[in-house]
Amino acid sequence: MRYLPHTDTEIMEMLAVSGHNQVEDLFAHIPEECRYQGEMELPEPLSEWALTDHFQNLAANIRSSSAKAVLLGAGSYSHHIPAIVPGLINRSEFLTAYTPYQAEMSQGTLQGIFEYQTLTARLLGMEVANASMYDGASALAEAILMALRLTRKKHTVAISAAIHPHYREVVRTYLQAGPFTIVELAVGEDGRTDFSALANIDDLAAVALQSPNFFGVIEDLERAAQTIHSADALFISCFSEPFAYGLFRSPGASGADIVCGEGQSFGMSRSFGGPGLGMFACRTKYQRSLPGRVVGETVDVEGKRGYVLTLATREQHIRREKATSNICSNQGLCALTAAAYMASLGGTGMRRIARLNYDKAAYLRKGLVEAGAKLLFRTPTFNEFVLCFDDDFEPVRNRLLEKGIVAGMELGNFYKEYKGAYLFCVTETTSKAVLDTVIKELRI
Amino acid sequence: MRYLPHTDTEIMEMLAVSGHNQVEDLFAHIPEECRYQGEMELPEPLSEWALTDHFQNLAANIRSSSAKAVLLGAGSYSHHIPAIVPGLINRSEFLTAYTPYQAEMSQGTLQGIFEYQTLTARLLGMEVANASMYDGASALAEAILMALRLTRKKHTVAISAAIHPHYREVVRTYLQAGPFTIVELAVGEDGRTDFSALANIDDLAAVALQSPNFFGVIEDLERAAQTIHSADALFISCFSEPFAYGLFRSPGASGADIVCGEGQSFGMSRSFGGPGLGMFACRTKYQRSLPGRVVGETVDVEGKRGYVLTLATREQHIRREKATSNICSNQGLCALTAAAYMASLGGTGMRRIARLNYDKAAYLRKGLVEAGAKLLFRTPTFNEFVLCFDDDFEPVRNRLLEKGIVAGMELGNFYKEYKGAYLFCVTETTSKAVLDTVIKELRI
Amino acid sequence: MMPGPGRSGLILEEPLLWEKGKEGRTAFSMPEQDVPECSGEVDRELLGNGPDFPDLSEMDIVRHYTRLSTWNFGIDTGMYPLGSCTMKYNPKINEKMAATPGIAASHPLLADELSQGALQVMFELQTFLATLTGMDAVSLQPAAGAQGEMAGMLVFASYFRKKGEKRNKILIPDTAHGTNPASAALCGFKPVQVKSGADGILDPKIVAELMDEETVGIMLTNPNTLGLFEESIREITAIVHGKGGLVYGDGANMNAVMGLVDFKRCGIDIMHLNLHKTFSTPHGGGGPGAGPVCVVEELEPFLPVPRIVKGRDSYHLEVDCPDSIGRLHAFFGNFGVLVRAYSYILSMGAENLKKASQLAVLNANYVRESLRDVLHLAYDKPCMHECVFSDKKQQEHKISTLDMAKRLIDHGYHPPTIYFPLVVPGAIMIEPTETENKDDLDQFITVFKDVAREAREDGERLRQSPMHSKVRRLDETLAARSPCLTG
Amino acid sequence: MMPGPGRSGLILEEPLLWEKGKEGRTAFSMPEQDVPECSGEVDRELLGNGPDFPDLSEMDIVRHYTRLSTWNFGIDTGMYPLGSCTMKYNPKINEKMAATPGIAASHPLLADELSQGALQVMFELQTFLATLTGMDAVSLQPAAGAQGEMAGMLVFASYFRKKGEKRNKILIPDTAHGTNPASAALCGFKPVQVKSGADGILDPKIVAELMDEETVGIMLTNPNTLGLFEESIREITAIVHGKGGLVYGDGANMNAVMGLVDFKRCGIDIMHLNLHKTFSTPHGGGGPGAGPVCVVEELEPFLPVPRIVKGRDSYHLEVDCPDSIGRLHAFFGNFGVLVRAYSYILSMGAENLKKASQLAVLNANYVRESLRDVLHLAYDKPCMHECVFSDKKQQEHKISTLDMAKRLIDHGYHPPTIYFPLVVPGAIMIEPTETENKDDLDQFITVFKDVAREAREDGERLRQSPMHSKVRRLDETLAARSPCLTG
Ligand SMILES: Cc1ncc(COP(=O)(O)O)c(C=O)c1O
Ligand SMILES: Cc1ncc(COP(=O)(O)O)c(C=O)c1O
Repeated sequence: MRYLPHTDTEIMEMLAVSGHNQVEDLFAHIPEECRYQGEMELPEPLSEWALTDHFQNLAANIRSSSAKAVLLGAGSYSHHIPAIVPGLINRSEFLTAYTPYQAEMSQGTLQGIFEYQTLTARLLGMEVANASMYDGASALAEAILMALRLTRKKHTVAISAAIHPHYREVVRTYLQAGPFTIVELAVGEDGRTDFSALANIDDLAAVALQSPNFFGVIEDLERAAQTIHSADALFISCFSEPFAYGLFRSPGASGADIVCGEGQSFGMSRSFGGPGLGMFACRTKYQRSLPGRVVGETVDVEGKRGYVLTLATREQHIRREKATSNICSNQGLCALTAAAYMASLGGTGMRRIARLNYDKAAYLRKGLVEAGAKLLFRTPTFNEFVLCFDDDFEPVRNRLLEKGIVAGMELGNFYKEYKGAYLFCVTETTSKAVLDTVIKELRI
Repeated sequence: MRYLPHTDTEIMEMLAVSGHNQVEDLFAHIPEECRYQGEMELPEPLSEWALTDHFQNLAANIRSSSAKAVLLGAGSYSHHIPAIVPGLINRSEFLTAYTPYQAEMSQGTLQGIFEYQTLTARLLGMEVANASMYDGASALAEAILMALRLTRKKHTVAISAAIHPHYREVVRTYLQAGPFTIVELAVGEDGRTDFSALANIDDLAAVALQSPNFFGVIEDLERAAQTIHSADALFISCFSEPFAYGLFRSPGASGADIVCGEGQSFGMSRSFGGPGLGMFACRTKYQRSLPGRVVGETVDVEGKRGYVLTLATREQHIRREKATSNICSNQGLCALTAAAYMASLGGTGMRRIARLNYDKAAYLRKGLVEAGAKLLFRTPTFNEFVLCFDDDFEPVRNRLLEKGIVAGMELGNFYKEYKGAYLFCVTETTSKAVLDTVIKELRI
Repeated sequence: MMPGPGRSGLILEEPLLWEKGKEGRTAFSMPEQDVPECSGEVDRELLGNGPDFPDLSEMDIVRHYTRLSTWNFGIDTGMYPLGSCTMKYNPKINEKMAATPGIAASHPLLADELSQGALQVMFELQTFLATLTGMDAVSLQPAAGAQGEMAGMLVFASYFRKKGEKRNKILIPDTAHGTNPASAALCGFKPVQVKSGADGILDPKIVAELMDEETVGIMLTNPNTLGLFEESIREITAIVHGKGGLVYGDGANMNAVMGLVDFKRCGIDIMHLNLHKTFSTPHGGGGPGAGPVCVVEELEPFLPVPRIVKGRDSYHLEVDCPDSIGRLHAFFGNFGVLVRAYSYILSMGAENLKKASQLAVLNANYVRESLRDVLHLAYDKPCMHECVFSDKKQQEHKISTLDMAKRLIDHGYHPPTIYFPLVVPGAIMIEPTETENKDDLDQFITVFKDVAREAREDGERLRQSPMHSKVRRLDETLAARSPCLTG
Repeated sequence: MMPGPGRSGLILEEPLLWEKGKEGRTAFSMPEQDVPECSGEVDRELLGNGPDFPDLSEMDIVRHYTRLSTWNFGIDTGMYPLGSCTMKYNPKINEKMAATPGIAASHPLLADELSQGALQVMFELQTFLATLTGMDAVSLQPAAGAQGEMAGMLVFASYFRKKGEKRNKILIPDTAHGTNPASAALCGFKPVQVKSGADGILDPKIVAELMDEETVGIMLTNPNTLGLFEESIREITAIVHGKGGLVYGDGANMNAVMGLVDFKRCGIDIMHLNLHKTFSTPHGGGGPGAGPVCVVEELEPFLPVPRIVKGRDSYHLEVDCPDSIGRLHAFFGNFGVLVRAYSYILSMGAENLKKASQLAVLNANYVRESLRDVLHLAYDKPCMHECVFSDKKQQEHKISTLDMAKRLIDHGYHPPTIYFPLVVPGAIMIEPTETENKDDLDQFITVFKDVAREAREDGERLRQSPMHSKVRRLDETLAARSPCLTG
């Protein structure tokens, strides 16, 4: 086997050094009752070529990915990825390294992550960011846990029902073992979070919103910040589509205390939902409560600038059960990817692509409304929007599917009250021709 | 444009340094009558994404490449390429370097090419090899020119008609301007070169054979060496399928003086015929007459082993019109690829794959013969073989084409005398299932 | 000449991204604006200025990351014997498979019938992992080992909640990885430390003393972080089960025992695997990884949703699992990592996986035997996939584990894991993995012996090391005292 | 601290392939033996032992080439201002396009109707190159510039043969690249050297003196290898044409004049382009390249076969061209390189290509002006894409061009082309190309000034350089005197 270098002679030579006769002897101390019985039943090994054939068949069996266009986001977005980004980040020095424990031979990863933290903080309008969490959902859960740590004796958090339903589920999973109460804030008629329930909560630690929210709607973060801060709670703002901040004001600039979300849009393919990237940022004053790894700048013995993993005392390998989080391996390479992606865009490119996303979504939205669809919410959106239809939309959707276009997703599974409404997403990757096809099909 | 970094401000600053006001001024000295008239008529620039779509369409318009199997070699072979080979050789330090003129910052390329030369020499049974020629055809032409230089006053070369027809054409192109005579040796009934015409040639400088030859037939190189050497000529042995030497005796071991051919089989995709690799090797005594670049071992000022381009006095940049060849850029990266490929195979792998190629070709050959086809030649072959059919084979071939199988190539365009005969090729990449389909189709 | 492959050579300096760039440059290929512009219509109140990112050209970006990469060291560069991390070769074909266009482009939220290929990968991988561990059911959702542990702890909690039992302590050996107590604490349990025995493994007697009806059970690592097999595992699990408890197995060290140990037979109830260790997916300088959990039948109802179910001739997702701990990830976990592990298992097959474990153990024992003269062996007994030394012998020369580790860098090796596990002061934990060949191990051994010689003869050189790397020893205290986390 | 980006860092030593390995290892994934073995039946007389290659594991191969790569320097590493070589950024998207499975897998010998996409690429690229140069017809077959030159010389020979004229001399300027005289000689012509004028360009008077009816014409480079535009090109070509001769243009320096100069209007009859220079295909440490030839209508019949012809709605290959010089390549030349150039032209479009030339010339003039105080300018006039200095000023300090070049390595730059063209003793030929930005040029200028300062103040340091690279200055004389070409 090409991954196993030992020749039989070498095996014998090596066994001799530890005084063994056969490889099995090395396992002699494993109690008989613990041993694996017989041989494992796994498929026969495939050569590189048979494996490639197998994957071609698997891929052919993922019909959605051979589609011309998938007009659906809902936390997983299709954006153009410049050829240079995966090419550079997959250089083996990045790809096959471990977590940069030995800073002197990991300066590439470390500077790269320091840059990621900086660009992330700039994007989100915050002061510091960590080196990544698993995904947007767990980042939100960790943000809430962090807020609960910061506010000590308070045990209630309010989360907007307009946050991605899966993120809310993950929050529930993470918080289920603790003495916490989760209150859900309803969605208003405008598709924004309704804060009226806040007044009735006593020990409110934090309020979490998403903007753009699950419906693509831009929350009024500045007003939210006032409301939340005057309720003496921390304001957590999350997101699933960071491209929005190329056009809309960042959560940090709007007054959020902790900002977190999903960074898949920045250079990662959808890949059936992972790996993506949990982005996480906060104010400097909270930095010692951050979960996860962080990279900091320092100097070497000669005074030369360099980077190290730092603030380790927050972490599980030092503080063990008192750590700010149990996270160890994170999404390092995805963070590096996101940094390279953000740098490839630049400020100018980021603004342009964000606008193009807006324009394309607006084009479809207007076209469908003219063709008879109704907007569920009239509030500004980014990328995504929700439509209702007088007639059943499924036949139209099926006809489009036959043309290789996945047009939106019905919301009934997520929100009973919006049954029959469809969530659409358009990014810069969808051509006008596809959008026109969708509009035309609705008119038929 | 993302490849052009200059901002307008920078352009103005830079112009100021040379005292110009606008970029156009830098071209003021170009006579008006030499100037390009108007703007160039080229397509509008495509984004990465539009370009990718365009290439998808182009590829879809190459029907042969979506075929399940192309049972044709004729100088361009389908072999498995391990994922590691292109991955490593396309590392930008190799890919984006120039010819290694500055040895101290090119040791990667230089050691890699030194290794290529060594493995090539070992494969071909020769003592030295150069750093590559353009392809098998021009390598053969250069080999003949080299032989003519070595034998000085002789002006006739004999080349076997069983050499790849295109190679022979290239030889004619290269030799057309010189005072040379090319005699073609006929193909015998056994598919091997017939040497009987040699006796009548006066100033015979060299004889060139190919083995396996265009028909896949293994020439009897040892006997050829005797015949040629006793005619006092140099023996040039060429090839288009080097995998043969994993099974058959190498040309060097059989007595050839110069060995050359095409190395595309070693890790290069067919890519519509190029880039491939001209491999070129000879005896040490001829090394100062080699065409092309060579890398040699030396030491640095501290005595450390290192590699440099050497024997430059043979080359055009020193000897100009007296050079052993005009070649300058060669197929460096392809040579590196071939070395990585040969090393990935190892001696053991090379033997196994060669045998598998033999076995698979033999399976199809036998199957088709049993189904009624006739062997044109009964001599041992490697990989390729020629069949004749009682009935017209075209209908069968067309039916197979519809099933995505390209079954052989009719020889009439190349050899009038073999009209209606078909050249087939089978390598390790063709599955038994495909071979069985072909056999079955002939039986229908 | 140094006996290791480490040398000095030319590398290039590179500033921070925002120290480069000029406004107006770009490295992004702008798609066509084929629809009318209307972003101008947006409510000004909501608009921002866009982020303050530097504008760079494509060449700028390419050089930036190319240069940064040369300051790094990966498995492809050289030996990386980081104990507990299983830094084995990461096959390139797996990267290629994960990049298969149809796989990479798949959206996670479409109807099951549009995603059969992706569901098949996950279903089959679950089956493979069940076979490999001996366990009954698998969830692939945890994004890393620590999240797998969390899943396990939540399963513990749900199990006892369902049984109506109030237990809040959990036994965790002193050799455990830091994530274990952290995960337990996150799920509301109070870790109780179990001292490992004099021979480095757990003593069932001590477990028996600590295990009671307020304790949910035990969370142990087997083979443990000293590289030793918990030989009394069956007694221990019996004790825990006897008190109504459950046993969590940290399977990060599975690379030692594939096809050799059956974890269910050992009495493990739930365990996680680190696919980025045992199953050769690259670690990416910190992740992404994947930490699937494998359970016995009784615990299957508690696994995270969605579950992948195989019907007659198709796969579908099941979310209606009332006992489930819920969802751990927005979608299905790090699917791309799962694909690589699946590809690896298919490439290896049962026999080669078993052989991989055998050779991993052979390599570790070979290193252990070869270095025992120059380094103090923490526990003098045959090891599994890794061996743990300490700097005890070097202390008299005032040389620490850190000094030796840094010196190895100059020789061209990534240092072993150091100062872990905590029970061995000055620990040096070497896990060579099976993909290192004997010649390379021999060279590593020679180098380590030379470092030990230097420790005796030329200590200052070690304290000054590394000298070849782009930066010398970095001031970690400064970094932590006045954190500078963004530029 | 050195002003350039060059530093010392950790790199790893690596032996020759056959100094590693053990028989029985493999890095190749063996396909299934799904047919009976019968290779045993082969005539023993013909069999060999197979080559003496080392057997290595996949990890061995990966580390080998990874390490070797770190001893190399590419454009992606840093500035590579090698004059006459146009080392500009090689866009990654072009690599991706060339690797499109359907493109990479295409067999060159199938019926035209099975290969339309490939023929379309070639046909369109021919059209683009004709547009770019102003010429009428193009053959893409030459595998590099030198083979393009050869094609041109054979066209010359065929042209005069057809006209029944016996001419055997050819005028070649003293500034010509070595391939020019070599190609001419290969095709049976005797090169006659034309001295360039005091201002670095050709004097029509001298051409007029040398041109006669025994001379086939002239072979010149424009812009020439001094980076100067041959301003009298129209007079020169008129003189040559007046004597019945032809004009060959070496278009290796086309990067200076895209969309700015029309070569047909200049009077060029045939020219080659180096796609691996002007059209950004990577040079691969020596190739592959592509050297298409472009001709005026009158010479089209002589172009190599096959020709690609566009029919009403399909492309086909034409081999029946009685006047053709024949075939130069087994198939169509370096098709994969053509694809990259095609992809580059499509990405750029007319306006950006012209702008690229303008910026390339701007960059060269900027460097020229910025360094003229410290380096002797060979010819003091505005340059095109490159500027040529010499070591005249440094000679008094006994510092040579070679010393300065080697010192640049330590600073992290690939040296310029040195000692070429031959007419400038100690030439230093700098071609920055348009993809270098001003900041990077400024740093390079600062560094070169610093090297010039060192030449005055600290010459020994320069003679000892490079010091950062893995090997120091290599003994080229030894290599040539006792050649060791295989190991
Ligand atoms: C024994 C052990 N348990 C758990 C973990 C945690 O795994 P992860 O880093 O994937 O969260 C690790 C890895 O660091 C480990 O070595
Ligand atoms: C001016 C000039 N002409 C011709 C050539 C030869 O081109 P190639 O190396 O592609 O054969 C070169 C490149 O070295 C050159 O610079």
